Amino acid sequence: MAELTYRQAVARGIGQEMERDPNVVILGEDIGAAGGVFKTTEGLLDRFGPDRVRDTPISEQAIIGAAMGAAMTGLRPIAELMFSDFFGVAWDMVANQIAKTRYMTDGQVSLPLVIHTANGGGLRFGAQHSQSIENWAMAIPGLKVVAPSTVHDMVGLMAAAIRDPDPVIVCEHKTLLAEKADVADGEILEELGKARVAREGTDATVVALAGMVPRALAAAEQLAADGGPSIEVIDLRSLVPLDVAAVLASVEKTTRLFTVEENPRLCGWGAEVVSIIAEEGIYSLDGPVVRITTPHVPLAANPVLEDAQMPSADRIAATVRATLENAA
Amino acid sequence: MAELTYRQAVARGIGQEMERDPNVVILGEDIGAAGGVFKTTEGLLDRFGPDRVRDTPISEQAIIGAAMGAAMTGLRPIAELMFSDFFGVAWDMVANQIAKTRYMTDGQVSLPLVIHTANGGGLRFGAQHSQSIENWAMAIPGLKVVAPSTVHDMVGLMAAAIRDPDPVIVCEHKTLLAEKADVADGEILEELGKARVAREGTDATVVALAGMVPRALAAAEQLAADGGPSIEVIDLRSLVPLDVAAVLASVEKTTRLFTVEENPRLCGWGAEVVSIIAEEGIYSLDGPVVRITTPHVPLAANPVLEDAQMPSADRIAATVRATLENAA
Amino acid sequence: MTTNARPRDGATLDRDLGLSLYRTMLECRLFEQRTHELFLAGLVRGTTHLGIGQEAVAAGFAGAMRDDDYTFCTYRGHNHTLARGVPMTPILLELVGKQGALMGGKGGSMHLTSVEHGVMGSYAIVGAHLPIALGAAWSAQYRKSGQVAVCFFGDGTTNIGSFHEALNMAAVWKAPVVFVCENNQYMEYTPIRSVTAVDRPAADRAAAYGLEALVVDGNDVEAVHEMARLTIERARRGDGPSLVEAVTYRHGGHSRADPGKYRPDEEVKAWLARDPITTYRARLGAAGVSSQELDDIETEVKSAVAEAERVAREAPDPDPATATTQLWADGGSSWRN
Amino acid sequence: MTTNARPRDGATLDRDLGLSLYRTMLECRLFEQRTHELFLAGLVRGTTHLGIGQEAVAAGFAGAMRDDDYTFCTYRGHNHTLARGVPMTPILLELVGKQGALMGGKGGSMHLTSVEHGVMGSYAIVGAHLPIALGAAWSAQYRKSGQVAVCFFGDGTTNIGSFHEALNMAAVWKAPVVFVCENNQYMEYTPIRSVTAVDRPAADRAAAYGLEALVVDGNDVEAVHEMARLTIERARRGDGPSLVEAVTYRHGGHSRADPGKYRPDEEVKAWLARDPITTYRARLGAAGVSSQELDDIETEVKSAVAEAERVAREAPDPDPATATTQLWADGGSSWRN
Ligand SMILES: Cc1ncc(C[n+]2csc(CCOP(=O)(O)OP(=O)(O)O)c2C)c(N)n1
Ligand SMILES: Cc1ncc(C[n+]2csc(CCOP(=O)(O)OP(=O)(O)O)c2C)c(N)n1
Ligand SMILES: [Mg+2]
Ligand SMILES: [Mg+2]
Repeated sequence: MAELTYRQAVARGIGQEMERDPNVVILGEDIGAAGGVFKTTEGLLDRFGPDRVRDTPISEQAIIGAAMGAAMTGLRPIAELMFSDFFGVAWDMVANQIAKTRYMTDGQVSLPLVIHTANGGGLRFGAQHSQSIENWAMAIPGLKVVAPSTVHDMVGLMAAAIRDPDPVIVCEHKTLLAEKADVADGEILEELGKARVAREGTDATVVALAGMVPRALAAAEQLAADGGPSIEVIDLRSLVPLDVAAVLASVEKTTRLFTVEENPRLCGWGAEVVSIIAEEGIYSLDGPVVRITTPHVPLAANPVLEDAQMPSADRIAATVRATLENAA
Repeated sequence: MAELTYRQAVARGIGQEMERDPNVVILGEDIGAAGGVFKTTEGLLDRFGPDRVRDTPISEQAIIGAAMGAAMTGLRPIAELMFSDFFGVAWDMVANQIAKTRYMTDGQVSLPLVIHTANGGGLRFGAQHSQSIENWAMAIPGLKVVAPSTVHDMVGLMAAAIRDPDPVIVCEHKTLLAEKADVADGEILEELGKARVAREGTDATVVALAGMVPRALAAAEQLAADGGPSIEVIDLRSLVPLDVAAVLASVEKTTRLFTVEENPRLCGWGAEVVSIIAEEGIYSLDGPVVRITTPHVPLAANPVLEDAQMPSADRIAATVRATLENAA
Repeated sequence: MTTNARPRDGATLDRDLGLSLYRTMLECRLFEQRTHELFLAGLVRGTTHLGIGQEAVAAGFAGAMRDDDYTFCTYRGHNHTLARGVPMTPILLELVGKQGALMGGKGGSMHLTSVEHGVMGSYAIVGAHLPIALGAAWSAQYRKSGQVAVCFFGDGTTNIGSFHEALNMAAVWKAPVVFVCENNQYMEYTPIRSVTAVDRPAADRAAAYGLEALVVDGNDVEAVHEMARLTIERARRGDGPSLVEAVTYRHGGHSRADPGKYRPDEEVKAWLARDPITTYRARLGAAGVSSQELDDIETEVKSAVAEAERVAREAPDPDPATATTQLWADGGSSWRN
Repeated sequence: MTTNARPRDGATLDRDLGLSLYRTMLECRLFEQRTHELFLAGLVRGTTHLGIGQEAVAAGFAGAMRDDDYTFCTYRGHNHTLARGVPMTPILLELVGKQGALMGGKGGSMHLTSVEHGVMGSYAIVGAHLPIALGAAWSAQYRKSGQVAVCFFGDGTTNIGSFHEALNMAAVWKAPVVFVCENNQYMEYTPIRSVTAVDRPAADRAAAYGLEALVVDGNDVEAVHEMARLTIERARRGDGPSLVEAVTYRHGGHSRADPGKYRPDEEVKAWLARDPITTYRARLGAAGVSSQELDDIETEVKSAVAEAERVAREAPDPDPATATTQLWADGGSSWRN
């Protein structure tokens, strides 16, 4: 057991796999000597040397493209994209090249690579450094997407992503970087595509991801403390593969579904989850399905405005309570 | 009245607005002398000259970035993106710069610009030249998105997009380029954000867009001919703004909802429409809501495979019929 | 023209202009120093990227621009914004997150914009604004307005794709834009030479766009001003874009509380000795400007900073309801009917 | 080294190598000519981009590569794919859309790939494969495998951002990659000179990456071969990347049924007279190779093309169920559990 921060968990997961497999290499801006802008790669250069931990120019197309070329020729590269917003400058590499090449070549080319990136708002960085883009990636066939919410999962899902034979986007939530927890010694490995029931409950299912998981849990506790409804919180952990079974099972029990998304409203992962339930679980539902999201606007830098935008524990609790009361 | 193809309708809409407003300019690859790779800008160079119709290098970031810079300083530029897949190489300009700048500057900067692009599959061009990316754009706050399905709408919505004070992505569906119809002489102008009931019906609502509209209509006719259910087909025309009222009203009448999407399954516009109805119209629904989509894979180049992937009239009809029968 | 351009015929600059360049640099310096203190004190929120040490570039160029010319800069944009005459108070209100802020709190430190002053935005994604500046220049060219766009960016930015695309298209179109690379030797924490195939990240690329290699001492405000004058005139005449490499250094770290420890002490010391403000003060003194006059300027600037801080401390928080305004030109953010 | 490199010491090439280069060019030419006819006849579906006229580049480079070296090319990739030894039949099956196709019909004309032959893909989005090729080269460097990546692209590609990023990073990393610009003078329909700030779109950019300007007559297969040998050797030795501009011309249009009418007749005529195959045939003849031997090669290649066509015509359609295979390494495309 050792206490670890979420940011250290990133390096721990990567380091674990680099020890295990000499073909695992990592490249990105300021990741080596500086240990990463978010200090999520600290110590790796010292442990593994500059051949395996490569500082790059500010050239995201080249970084991610190089990861692809390396993956198709025997390495298992990890590319760091400093902020997930920067997918914008390299989206062709991700959405058009990496995601499609295995399919287009009918399986001739495998791309065991990871892109790990700092995702999400809450640090008052403004619209170009705060986006939650997990839904951009989810919309592209050929990409797997994980977004851990706990220190343990950060290690275990990073390891799983690196071992996965397909491209995986690992979203590290900025507001969680300083979170601490004790994690086990030795190898930690989780499985992609398994959701986690973060809290059991009977009256409504709240599905959340990454930075929204602690808020959903806080909302559930708040409601419990107020004698409100009993909330089951599901931490999706992985968007692709998606643990549909876990959500269906929970909704069957609770009969009500809420999703809590940080990404702006339209076409988020919540819409996908809701649509699946509206097709496959509609007869389990006892009332409207409600998505709690950031409104469809960019995130503001100002703390008051940003706090008004991102779903908060209070807003989650109030929405769930009002919706259930309305229906009752 | 004059017979026009959909591809000519693009140039007609652009030409109409260039006549009207000297600040409307257009730039892109091969759009001038060559009249565009899809011949959607044919004649514009001759009519408006090289100052207003500019051929560019293969530099999509510069093309779209230049449109933004021009829009913020008094012009109303139209950027042509040859294939919508190429948003990948310029996504930062679209999603991070153009979409967010008005908001970030608290309204100091206006961006009256249009990006018009050939979208969609069906021409056996393979995975990197066939995508339907309207959902990429819909997911980004600050972008308006239209996707006309008829020759008339192509003129009228293009004109509306050019006059709109905000950035609009106009998706021209490749399979519709050769479609012909008579359109009125004189100015044609439609309104953004209004869906169209393309066919009235009573048993189920089928919501479609662009290249899927003719297929949905064919499916409806096929079902009618077979004595099957009566289908109302809604042509969304615009994703942002979204005509939620039209869908709600139709579902209230028919009690059943289907969406027909060309984009791959996850996080498409269909998921958004379904989620809205699952929240606001759930008590109108009489059974599962079904999305008919391309499966979550890239489009293949092979005709047999591509035809198996994209929703066909047959698949739409069969899915609607089976779903309604199952529920009954 | 590859080193220190100097005022015409070796003459010294006009006295008023010299004092105004000095004042601009001081405004930048004192504003940013206080901003940094307020950041460490928790009053300035989010992030900051200071240009302390690089003031001569902002001042020299702004001093050579017409009021209706366009500035495009980066997240490291305080200097450029102030140098175009944007008042300190709304900027500081933006940084501390209070009502009355330059962009209503929506943009924050990295996106300072004041269209009224020709500051067409600060861009936080490396390289994005080069094509955008080209577009503004193209627009000026089309409208025959005689305006010029000046686009500032860092050395690290020369390795990203949009740099290449913008430079080529600007050159082909002879767009009235001046691209100014502030080579402060570092990306965030990584020295530019370790990731760049040429020694001079901007100047050694100029020929790839048919442009002349232009290098200027970015710590010499008069040299910068002269280079600005020449390149802006060239653009205004219709002779097309320029790419200028201004060699300079940031005194502090990249952003926020970064102490910049990844840089050798000797290097930092050498550059501190070449502080653009103290050296220019000495030069002005040698040219006959009295210490009193220079001290008076400093006093005035200090009180402007203090006044901005007073307002910023007293201003109320913004109305949370404004979080959803101004996405669209109708003022709202509705995406449905 | 800025013009026609020639075999060492002015000697002529090894006879067998010469014949093999000739055969490769003919394979490309005859395959593509028939492909074009089959496209016009509606048998080849979707799109095609022919490299007729540019065969010397593909043949010259492929002839200088080790079997385990990597090729990265564009949608105009038939030549490069054939030149590495990929058999005609599975390629043609891909183009006509039948069972047994090189990529099962999933890729189509623009994405020809045969990992077995080192053909690591044809890329249809301009510029994308330059960084990817750099990555393969980096991997070879890391694995100390001695492999080299050769990356082909067009003149138009030199103006897109990824070109710039890949060249710089490759140079900094001394990656074993040879970037080969096939300057065929045109983008799709637009002449490259009208949108490019320099005369030689690749060579005039080499210095921006600390590289030598290398130009070769792309219609002279021996010159290309020698340039290939030198640059590949350099890469293999660990001396880093090269950027080669091979000056050539496509005889036909950009794609599909484009007749290429936007080009002046005189220009087309002049280039047709410099056909890389007929001129090389003449050179081989002058060097003593008999017409009979050359005719025999042609006969063999023709019958290979005919055989591929026969198989292609007779092959069945693919199974529609394969449309959803091979998205993931498990063979399937499921995104849920
Ligand atoms: C596309 C992109 N990649 C990375 C970053 C993160 N980042 C912000 S500033 C910076 C360094 C920029 O260096 P330079 O261009 O020299 O400007 P300076 O900060 O020195 O003024 C980096 C890498 C970014 N904002 N955008
Ligand atoms: C990013 C991107 N922009 C535009 C296109 C459309 N396009 C395909 S080929 C081509 C011309 C490419 O010219 P060049 O690089 O000279 O290669 P060539 O076709 O002459 O071999 C263009 C513009 C594309 N495929 N990708
Ligand atoms: Mg710098
Ligand atoms: Mg070309």
